[in-house]
Amino acid sequence: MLNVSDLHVAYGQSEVLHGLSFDVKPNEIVAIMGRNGMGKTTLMKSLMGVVPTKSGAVKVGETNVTTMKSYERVASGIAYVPQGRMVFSTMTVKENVETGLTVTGDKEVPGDIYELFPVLLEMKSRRAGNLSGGQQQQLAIARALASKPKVLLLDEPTEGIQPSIIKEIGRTLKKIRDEKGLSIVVSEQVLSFALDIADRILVIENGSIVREDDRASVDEKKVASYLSV
Amino acid sequence: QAPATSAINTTGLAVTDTEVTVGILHSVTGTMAISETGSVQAEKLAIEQINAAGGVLGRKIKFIQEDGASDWPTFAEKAKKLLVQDKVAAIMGCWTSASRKAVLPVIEQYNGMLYYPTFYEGLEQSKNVIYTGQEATQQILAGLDWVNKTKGGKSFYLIGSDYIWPRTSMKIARKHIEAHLGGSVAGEEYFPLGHTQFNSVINKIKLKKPDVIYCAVVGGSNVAFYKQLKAAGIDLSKQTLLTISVTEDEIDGIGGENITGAYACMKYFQSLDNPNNKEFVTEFKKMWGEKTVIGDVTQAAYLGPWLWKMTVEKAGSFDVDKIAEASTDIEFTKAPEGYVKIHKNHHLWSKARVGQVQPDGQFKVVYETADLIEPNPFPAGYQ
Amino acid sequence: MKSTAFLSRSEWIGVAIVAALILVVLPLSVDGFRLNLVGKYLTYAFVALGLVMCWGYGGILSLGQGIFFGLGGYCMAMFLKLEASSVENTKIQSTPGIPDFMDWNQITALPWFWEPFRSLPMTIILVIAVPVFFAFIIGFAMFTRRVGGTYFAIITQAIAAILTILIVGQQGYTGGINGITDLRTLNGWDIRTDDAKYILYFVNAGLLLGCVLIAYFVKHSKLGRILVAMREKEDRVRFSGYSVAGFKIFVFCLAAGFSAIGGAMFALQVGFMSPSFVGIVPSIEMVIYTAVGGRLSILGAIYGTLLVNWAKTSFSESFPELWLLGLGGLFIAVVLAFPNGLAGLYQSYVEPRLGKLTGKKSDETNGALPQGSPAE
Amino acid sequence: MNAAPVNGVISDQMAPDFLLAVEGLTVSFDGFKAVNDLSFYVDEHEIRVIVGPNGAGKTTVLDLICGKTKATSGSIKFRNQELTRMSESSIVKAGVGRKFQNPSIYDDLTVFENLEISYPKGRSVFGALTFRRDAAVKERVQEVAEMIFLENKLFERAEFLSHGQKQWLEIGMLLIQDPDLLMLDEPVAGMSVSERVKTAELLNKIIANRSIIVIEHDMKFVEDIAHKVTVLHQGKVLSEGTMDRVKNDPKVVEVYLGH
Amino acid sequence: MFSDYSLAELGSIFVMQGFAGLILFSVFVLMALGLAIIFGQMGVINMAHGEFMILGAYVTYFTSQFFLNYLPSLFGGYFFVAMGLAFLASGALGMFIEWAMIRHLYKRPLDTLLATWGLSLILQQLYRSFFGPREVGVELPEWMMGSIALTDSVEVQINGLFVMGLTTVITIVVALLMYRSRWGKQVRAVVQNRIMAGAVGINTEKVDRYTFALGCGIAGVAGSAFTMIGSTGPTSGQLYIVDTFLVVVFGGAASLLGTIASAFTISQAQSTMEFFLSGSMAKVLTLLGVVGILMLRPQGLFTLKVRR
Ligand SMILES: Nc1ncnc2c1ncn2[C@@H]1O[C@H](COP(=O)(O)OP(=O)(O)OP(=O)(O)O)[C@@H](O)[C@H]1O
Ligand SMILES: Nc1ncnc2c1ncn2[C@@H]1O[C@H](COP(=O)(O)OP(=O)(O)OP(=O)(O)O)[C@@H](O)[C@H]1O
Ligand SMILES: NC(N)=O
Ligand SMILES: [Mg+2]
Ligand SMILES: [Mg+2]
Repeated sequence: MLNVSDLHVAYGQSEVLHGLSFDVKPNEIVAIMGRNGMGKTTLMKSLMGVVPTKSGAVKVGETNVTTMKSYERVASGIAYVPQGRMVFSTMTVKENVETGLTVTGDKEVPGDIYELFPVLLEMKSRRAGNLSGGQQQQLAIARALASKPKVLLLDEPTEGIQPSIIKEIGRTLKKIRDEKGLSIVVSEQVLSFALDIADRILVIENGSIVREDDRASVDEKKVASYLSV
Repeated sequence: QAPATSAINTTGLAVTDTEVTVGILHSVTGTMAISETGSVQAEKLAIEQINAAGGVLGRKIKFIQEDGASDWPTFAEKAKKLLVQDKVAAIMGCWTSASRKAVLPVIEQYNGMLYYPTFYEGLEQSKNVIYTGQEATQQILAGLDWVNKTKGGKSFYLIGSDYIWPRTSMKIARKHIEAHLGGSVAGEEYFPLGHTQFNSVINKIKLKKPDVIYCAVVGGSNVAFYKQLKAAGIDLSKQTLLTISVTEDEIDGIGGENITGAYACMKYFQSLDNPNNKEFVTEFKKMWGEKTVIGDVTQAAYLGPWLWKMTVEKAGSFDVDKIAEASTDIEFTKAPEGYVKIHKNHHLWSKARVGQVQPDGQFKVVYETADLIEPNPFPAGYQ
Repeated sequence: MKSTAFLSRSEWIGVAIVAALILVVLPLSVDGFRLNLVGKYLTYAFVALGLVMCWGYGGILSLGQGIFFGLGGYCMAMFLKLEASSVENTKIQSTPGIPDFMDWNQITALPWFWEPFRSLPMTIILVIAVPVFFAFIIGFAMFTRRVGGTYFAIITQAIAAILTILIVGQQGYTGGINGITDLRTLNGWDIRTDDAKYILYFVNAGLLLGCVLIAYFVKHSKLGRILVAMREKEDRVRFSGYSVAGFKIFVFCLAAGFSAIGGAMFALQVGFMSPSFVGIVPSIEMVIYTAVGGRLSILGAIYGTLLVNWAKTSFSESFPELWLLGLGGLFIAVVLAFPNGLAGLYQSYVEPRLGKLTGKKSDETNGALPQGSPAE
Repeated sequence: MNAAPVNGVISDQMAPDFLLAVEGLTVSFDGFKAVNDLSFYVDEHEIRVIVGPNGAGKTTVLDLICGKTKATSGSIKFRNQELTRMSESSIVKAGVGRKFQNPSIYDDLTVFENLEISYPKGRSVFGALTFRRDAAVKERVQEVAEMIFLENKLFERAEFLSHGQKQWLEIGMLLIQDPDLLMLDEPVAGMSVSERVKTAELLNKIIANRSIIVIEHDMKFVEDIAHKVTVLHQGKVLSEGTMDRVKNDPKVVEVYLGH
Repeated sequence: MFSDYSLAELGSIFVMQGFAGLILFSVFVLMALGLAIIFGQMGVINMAHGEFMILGAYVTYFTSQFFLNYLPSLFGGYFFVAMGLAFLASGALGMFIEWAMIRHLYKRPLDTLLATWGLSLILQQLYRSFFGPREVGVELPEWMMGSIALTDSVEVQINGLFVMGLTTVITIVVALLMYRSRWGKQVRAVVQNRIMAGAVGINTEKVDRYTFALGCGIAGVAGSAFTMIGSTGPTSGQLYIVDTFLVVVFGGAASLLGTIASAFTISQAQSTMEFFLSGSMAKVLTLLGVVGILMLRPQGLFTLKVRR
């Protein structure tokens, strides 16, 4: 569903990603693991078109999105939950979720989204900026799901979330993967969560993929050693 | 066979054997450009005509134009530039009193010659300035007398922009109304330059029902004032309004239909019926287009270059001191306003006239003083 | 690496170059008239300098610096006007001995607030004290209430408008829209002569350099770093135990003080003061001088002021009817293409080459700070 | 620094040895009580961890203590000083330091300058003008930089630090003020595993001279540092005690940890 | 000051001043609405707002000339055509300016102030070069210039009513657009976080461009309406800019309701005071009042409280 080949990304002069290639199949959750500053966020942003691609190609299904603007990529089926939430803070919770409807043209937010995050329904007319950190994280996920994506990108979605909801999110992600046939890319530093949800784990280090494991065959110790140096 | 340059220019002015340079200093940008454009046009016309007629002492007039940008300090700076750098023999310039006040010390310090065209408040007299417009008494008294006599005006509502000219003019008007006409002032108000909301004062006028609204609102505010007056149902053919600040130029912006019936007290109207003016209007339109209009100040500005030329030729010299000296009693018989003469106090003898605005934006002259009025910038009893 | 020493080497060089330019090169190369113009422009540079401190470093954009320039200028002008209005000079008035415009407005006695301006020492104190006090009031009211960013900018604009209307409206006391004109002598010394103009030019340039040094001192003190910090993360500064309002008030007052000196020197050199320096238009123009010079560059303020004014004068002399196009275009170009102004140009084009030449990296680079955008 | 109530003449019921006593604290935002009649006490030299579901009111409690948000009612006594009526900067001067949820440092300044700015001298306008970077300052900056593992980065612009290093820098900026109470809101969010371990070490080291309140969701980290854990739920204390006790409290499992 | 008037007079003073205040209120709202979008919503400090208004006024002038010369029989209705054209002209210019200038400055809001100041100088000069330095007189259809007498001393002005009606319509349209339409939501999202808005699927460039154009277009309509009461010259726009910003800021920049409330407060204060004090003093006191209240409520009358 998502096909990345030889992706190079640079901030100005300094190249941060040095030719990543990987595929994500429909119905698959891939976790990108790596320590701080190894390029996880950069990868997510370049997939989303927020930072420009230097070379390489990104395809969603058959569509080549490499040169598209962010909003066109959303229309092609990518959705993004950024690190640091970035909710629209002076808009209400409901309006925030509704911004996700831009590309689908729907009038109403699908009800199952509020089912996944009941707290959002409870607070639907509160300003998003007034929510607690964790509530904002949930809102950001809901907003992404509202655009009915084929590929969902989540950048460290567990940051600042209470343990029970982390588990809940894990279950939810698997559920929407199965129900909607989504491809999910999630970046993580926490191994336990990655192991819990991912079908496959990629380890990124200094802008290159250095390891790839199927969940079945994952060598926990080896992966952990990449994460703690 | 022009006289030798060394003989007629002993102070190092920009005079050559074939040319003499003068300065034109008006705002062509900023809020005052609206009013001053006409002056620039008139001065350029006069210079062209003088050159066509052989120039001044056999020398063609060349002009350097500077923009005062509606900013008084800029006027001072540019005046200084014209005098110190360009050594111009005279400056035709300024419109507002504020710009003149800023320029005056410069002109006096560097001993220049300024021809100032605007009706103004008086209280000033300088060897270095010729005032080709009216001082306050020349504009105000005759108009008030007329409105008092023919319209029976007893109570007056005074409205002006908030600066020295309107305030001084109103002061004189009030003195005259109270002391000489036995009338009364029903209200007196001033508004910041550029003010556009006159509904409140219009309401007050409606309550006070004065015989005459007496106006010295300048610039763009006029447009707002007259439109709002009309919209408020004040019909100027029934309510007498006398203004000292609306000329054909302002009517262009107000729209003749919005101010029809109002009276203005000026010394010149475009519609003046005399041969001098006919020719002037024709020439002016030939140069600047059929649609341009000519107001009081524009005509006064036109006088500047001519008066200067005649003075120079009388003095036989471009030297400022000599010109200042020779100015007294210079006559200009071809003046569009009829006839003018320079008084020894450097103001002009001229008539006062009252015109009534017609729907086409022109004035119909309804009154003019029989004689030229002697200028008196320091009128006793009106201070 | 930066030291807390008062001025770094390259800064000394920069100051020396400016000093050489305004104290030697310009006086030698331009005629008296142009030099007087330069002197006038340099009075605006005081304002621009203040804006570097208050806007560039402190992140406080004031669109009302004309208030302080004007107050300083008016204080000076009031003194000069009183001196010019001796009984002898004004004997034709109905009340001799008071300024002419008061007489025209039927005022018969000098208003009380003019009295202090009979004394030169008092005037010199008031030239600084009145604007700084005014700035303190505004600053105190605004900053303790945490008004900032665009709001502050618009409010200062409104205050500038208020002051202009007041000055224009109270013309019996202030000279109204004409301003206070025809200033002649300072303690008997004729300020209109060419010699006096030369002397005033150098006094003005000297004061400006003095203010530059003060600005550097502040910039290199801990206060300078707090200002930068405040612009970045006001809350963090507050939670580091600083009274943010206090620092803002200080830098706002500093800028006001600089502006006031400029205003006073303006009145002395140009010979009059008018409300057209108090209002919104001049205030915004002065912000533009700062932007053109580079809002974070102390010396840039001077270059920016000179450049814009030079452009204005020469455009308007060559194209009196079209010069606004050039000027407007210049502003847009600076903002779009050179957001760090002349200083930015210097840093990205000149300095690297100089660096190559001398093989040393100068430390003026902290002028290349990315834009703080202090708006809300 | 400030007078602790050592003379034994204590009139109210508050025990004198608490560093911080929060009592009956309530704040309401347009009727919504984010913190609701909350009371808890922190001892000297204690690391207290506050956990609780998202939106429980943890961050708000810290906001209240440091003066960023004003309480609707209740009291916060720090060494018997009432904080609810003090300004932010005087709360800092009284000895309370606060780290924000997102690292809040000065990107444009170097690490050295970041620390120097936080050095608790020259805090008045005049003081800041005359402040000199003397040996004592440099020494102290060096000392703190070592504590926060940044001694090699002193002259780097803070902007170029990694996320974890930024977090440490902010902690360092608080440490240099030598506060008696340090409050950290999710200090290890976004840190790598090894950085988390180092942070725990750091906290355990600096506790000698002060007390610390930490908000955190990472149970592993909490276990490493907590002396005592307070669980907040809907603005109230749900449970309090040692990590072991709290972890096994069914109420906590229900609303927070999950099954 | 009251003693000058009889009780009956005072009664009609208040009615008439109230009505004058309402006209002023409509004028303020009309001026401020465009800016409330451009500045309040988008954060662009558009110092050329007045020049966009004047463009609308010039368009009205040319339309009136056209009708006078070619369609005199339809002159009575030309004003509606003119307003539409004014909207289009100012909107189109706005769109161009957004593309050429503003879009490069979203990250530097204060710089928009400087750039648009430059723009305002350029526009003024262009107007002067093309339309002449003098003010142009916009002729109005006769039906708009009269007034309706309610009692002997109380009359209401037709163009006042017209402005009030126009203001009401435009306000409702804008409010619906901003708060009820999908569009409004997108605008607010883009303004809050341009990057993230793109990442949820909003075409931010288009939203920016059309929003700016909408604000400018409304300015154009305001300019068109102002030909009824004010002057049209190259620099007339400058007169409005401070008042307009103050109205928006006083109301609380992001709130449309605030803009309306603030326009109401300021206009009523000013028109009432103008009756008893001089025009200058009324203005000074109004401005001082606004500044004073802004000190007490730094974010304006209506604010969205969001934690930092
Ligand atoms: N805007 C930027 N400009 C220049 N360099 C950047 C920028 N953003 C990130 N970098 C650099 O790119 C590298 C990768 O950063 P990235 O944010 O992608 O890491 P990450 O793996 O997401 O880390 P974390 O776990 O902290 O989120 C880092 O070295 C960082 O310093
Ligand atoms: N200014 C405010 N207006 C309205 N509600 C607010 C405001 N500030 C906080 N809240 C609400 O108060 C509650 C507590 O928020 P707080 O940020 O303290 O939670 P938290 O415990 O820190 O959560 P997290 O672990 O997710 O950071 C939340 O429900 C939040 O929506
Ligand atoms: N002299 C004038 N009208 O200002
Ligand atoms: Mg990341
Ligand atoms: Mg929190």
